[in-house]
Amino acid sequence: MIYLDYAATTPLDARVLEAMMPALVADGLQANAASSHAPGFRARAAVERARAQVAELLGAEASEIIFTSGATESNNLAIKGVLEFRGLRQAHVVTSRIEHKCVLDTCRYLETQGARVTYLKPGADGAITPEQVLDALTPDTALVSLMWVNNEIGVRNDIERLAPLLRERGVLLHVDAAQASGRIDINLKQTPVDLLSVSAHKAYGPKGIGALFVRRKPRARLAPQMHGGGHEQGMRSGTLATHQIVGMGAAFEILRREGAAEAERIAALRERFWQGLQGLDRIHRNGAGPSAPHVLNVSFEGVEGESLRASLADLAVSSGSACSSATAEPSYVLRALGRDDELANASLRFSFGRFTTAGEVDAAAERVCLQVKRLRSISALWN
Amino acid sequence: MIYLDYAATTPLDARVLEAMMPALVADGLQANAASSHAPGFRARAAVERARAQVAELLGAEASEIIFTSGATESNNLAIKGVLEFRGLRQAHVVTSRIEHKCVLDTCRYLETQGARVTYLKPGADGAITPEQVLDALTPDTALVSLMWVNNEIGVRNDIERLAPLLRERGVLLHVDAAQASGRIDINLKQTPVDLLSVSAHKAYGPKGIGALFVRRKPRARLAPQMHGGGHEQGMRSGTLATHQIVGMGAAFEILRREGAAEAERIAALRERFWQGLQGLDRIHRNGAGPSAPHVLNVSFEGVEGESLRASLADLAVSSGSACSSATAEPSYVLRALGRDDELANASLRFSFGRFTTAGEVDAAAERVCLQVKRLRSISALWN
Amino acid sequence: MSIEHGIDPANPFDYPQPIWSRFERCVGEAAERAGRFADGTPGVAEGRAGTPAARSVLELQLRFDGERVADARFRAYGCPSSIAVGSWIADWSIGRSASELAGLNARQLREVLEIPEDRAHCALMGEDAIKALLARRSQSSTQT
Amino acid sequence: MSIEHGIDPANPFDYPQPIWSRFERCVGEAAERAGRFADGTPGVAEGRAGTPAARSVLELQLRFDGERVADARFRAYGCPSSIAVGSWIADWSIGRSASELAGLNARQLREVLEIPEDRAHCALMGEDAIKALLARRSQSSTQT
Ligand SMILES: Cc1ncc(COP(=O)(O)O)c(C=O)c1O
Ligand SMILES: Cc1ncc(COP(=O)(O)O)c(C=O)c1O
Ligand code: FES
Ligand code: FES
Repeated sequence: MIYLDYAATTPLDARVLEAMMPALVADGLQANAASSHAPGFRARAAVERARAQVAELLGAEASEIIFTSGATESNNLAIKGVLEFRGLRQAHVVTSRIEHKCVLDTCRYLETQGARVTYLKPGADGAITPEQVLDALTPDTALVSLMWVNNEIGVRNDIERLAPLLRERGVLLHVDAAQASGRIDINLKQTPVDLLSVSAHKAYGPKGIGALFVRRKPRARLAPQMHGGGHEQGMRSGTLATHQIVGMGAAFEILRREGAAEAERIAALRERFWQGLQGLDRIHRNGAGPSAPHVLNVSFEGVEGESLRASLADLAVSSGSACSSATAEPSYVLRALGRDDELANASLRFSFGRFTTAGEVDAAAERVCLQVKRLRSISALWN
Repeated sequence: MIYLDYAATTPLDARVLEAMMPALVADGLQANAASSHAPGFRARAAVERARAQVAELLGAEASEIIFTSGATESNNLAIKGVLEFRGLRQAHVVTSRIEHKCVLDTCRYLETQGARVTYLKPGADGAITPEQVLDALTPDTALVSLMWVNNEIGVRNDIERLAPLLRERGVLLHVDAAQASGRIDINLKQTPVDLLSVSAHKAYGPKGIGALFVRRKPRARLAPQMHGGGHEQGMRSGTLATHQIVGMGAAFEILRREGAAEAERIAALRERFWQGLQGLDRIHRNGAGPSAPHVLNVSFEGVEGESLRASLADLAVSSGSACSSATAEPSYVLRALGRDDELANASLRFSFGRFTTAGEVDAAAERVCLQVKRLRSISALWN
Repeated sequence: MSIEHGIDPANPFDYPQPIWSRFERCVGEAAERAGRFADGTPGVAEGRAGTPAARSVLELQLRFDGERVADARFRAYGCPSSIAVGSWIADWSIGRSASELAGLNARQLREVLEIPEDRAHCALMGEDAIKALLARRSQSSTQT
Repeated sequence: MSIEHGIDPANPFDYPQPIWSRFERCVGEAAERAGRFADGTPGVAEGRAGTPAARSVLELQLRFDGERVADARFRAYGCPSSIAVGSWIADWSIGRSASELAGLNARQLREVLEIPEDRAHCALMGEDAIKALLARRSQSSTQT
């Protein structure tokens, strides 16, 4: 089994697990981080250290990091939180058609509550331009929510250019950076994003933990979505999951040190894989825009999607996003890029990561070529 | 350091950690459980196995278990979800003054949105009677939310008697069982609760994972609060945290096998501790009602709360709930029981668990006696 | 990768075993009877069928030697079940007469390959392809 | 239980060190000068002060030998800072004259014990207790 699904989730780095262990064993950091006694204080200190580590990778302050259960929650909190704080009725949101389901579904929910949402269509290259966003603004626009890196095609939006333009116009910007953190350079000191979502399990940390960056200056204001004891500056209640948070901190710390070199290595592997597919004709690389290093999305003419996936059962790859592939519908992202249902369905997302080797890449490319050729040779629609 | 704060959180059982490890190491269950490939299917199978384990302890069906990030989220989802589904305006909720902060804050939030909430006052014994609840019902009552076991005083409400009375009247019942699961017998086949919240970290499982039981027959209907890819039957989106879920399953499985015997042992330790405090006069046991085995809450006359806690820095005990103790305010639970601020502040919650030994209990009781006596001997208000 | 967790690594998508083993053979080394006969091969009859939206297509060629099928070819564009149907019919047809072929129906295909309800149209494609083939063959024999 | 994680196990609540070490001594084995003199002990002057809501109370007894303090006792009901204030004043007063005692103020107490802003009223209680003691003493000396 060759794992080429790093965009769906990354394995936990063994060093991260090692960092988590003190919070998982007896006499360690197992107390409740909100408890007022020595073991509680120790757990709290470990949480705060991790908060600083997460902040550091993003160029943020520790006090700007709110821990959540993942990017899904961060996105929900950011978008609903801002709109609730501002008042829902008539408020306008700008986003894109190729956001992650958790952004789209949140926006659709808000529409049922009276908000107006503009879903921008990406160009053929898969990117949304800052100009498109500016054109969509209205006096009622409360929020722009745009992903930094798309999870299906890896294309990156030019957030660096967009953010100051929105700041000038006084419009809040939320960025879903679940696929971006650690893979591209993010410096929130320079890029005036107001809210930014990240997730540990896309970055060799544990699943079930994420964070929302909430800028302090100028302060991004939002209403909490999880009510309770007032943890996380009142923005997100619930007992802090120390081991998860410590793991996220360790994962982000590793990326701070190694992310840039790793990104280069992974981009090279991806291109090597793409070269390896060149023995096939009539294949299409989806999303030609500038991209994060780890994703390659390819459409294969002349083969049917389900059989393609079944014939590659020894490769862990994804068709569309993991969330929607259970429903067997062709990817809405590829369709937004103009692929027809047929070709969208005959597409695979290969994504590469820390533990991918050149040998795996070569073997996988060879295997894909072979299986596509075989399926074409028995296809009634290929000549 | 003697740890007597099992109601704040329990250490992870080493057997639970062992069960989690396959989901934390390479070539294990690290794939995304929503991914359509072999490693994804394996992760999914592990999740489903854990779901069955959680269901089993509660006498529920696996399909009735929705995984969340903890009881805070479960409570938020249950209460807001039901009210959103039913329509917020004019809806009436019955709860109590001594619910956990996450229930109270959720209810207060709903009040700002137009709902009406009745907060029942417990009797001096700390319990809410079924009769009190029935008396509070109005034709608009959409939901009763009541905890099974109180986290500060351990008193249990008679949910077994209340549930059928509400069922007869067609009123939905949500029960916060964060402190109850595994400590008292819960059988949802017999007790017609509609929604029930549990948390792993109160039951020797990992922090940051919990579940909401949502009854299928008759179906409890609620609106999701976390929008996204449609995980968890559309009730709770977000990538499933396999290791967390597997850990929760293992923890609940252990409790199913060992919970009853353990509860007996712990109740005996608690009484032993209480006996050990009898060398002190003018102390008061808070919450005389039937209780779960693990909590003992004691008020000490003649000593000031902060100094009491400081003088016992070598015991990990709690004053009030962990969530509120940072804010140094006297416990709202004890005040609802009729304790004045002074005495409420001079109270400690001792909570016992799986790894508590008789030796620890004796040493702790001796220590408490000594320190209370010393503080009294230097107290300007003690004669 | 253990069966312990309920996943058969040899059939991770959990297709019915008869479908999966046919499919595996077709996309493995031994894609027997897949493809087309060389143009102009004598005695070849052809039939084609598809699903309504033409999202899947099954193509069948049978080479008759007198009244009986001597060899067969199939091509399929569709899910693994549709490929299994084509492969199974090609094998099954060998040595059979036109009237025997005419007896094949979708129910039978579903039984033999354990095709589930939601894939019923794959089996129907098999029946339709045989029917189309026989219709064209009888048409051409009447013509000559 | 390592300092690595920023928590000093010897002072987990992170009180200012002078407060904590006084408090620890008071609730440890050696509660020096805590308590009261036996009733009727000659030369004893007493002062008491509390916070407005009477949530904390500091009680001071000084036994004068002529013009100077020979021994002292304190009792406190309040937070560790208030106990530290009582203990510190009791120790400090030994050998001092009434006019020296009168010079003690809250600012000085806060400095010596590193009492933070939000605990300022503990220091004030110390100053008030001394003042009350001196007032009662001068009252009783004028009376005799
Ligand atoms: C772009 C993007 N946003 C959000 C998410 C959701 O993150 P999480 O799995 O942490 O909830 C994902 C991954 O699933 C993603 O790729
Ligand atoms: C009664 C009760 N309800 C809810 C909670 C919240 O649970 P969690 O920490 O899993 O969010 C707790 C504990 O913190 C609790 O004791
Ligand atoms: S070709 Fe449609 S399900 Fe088989
Ligand atoms: S007695 Fe109030 S803070 Fe010290």
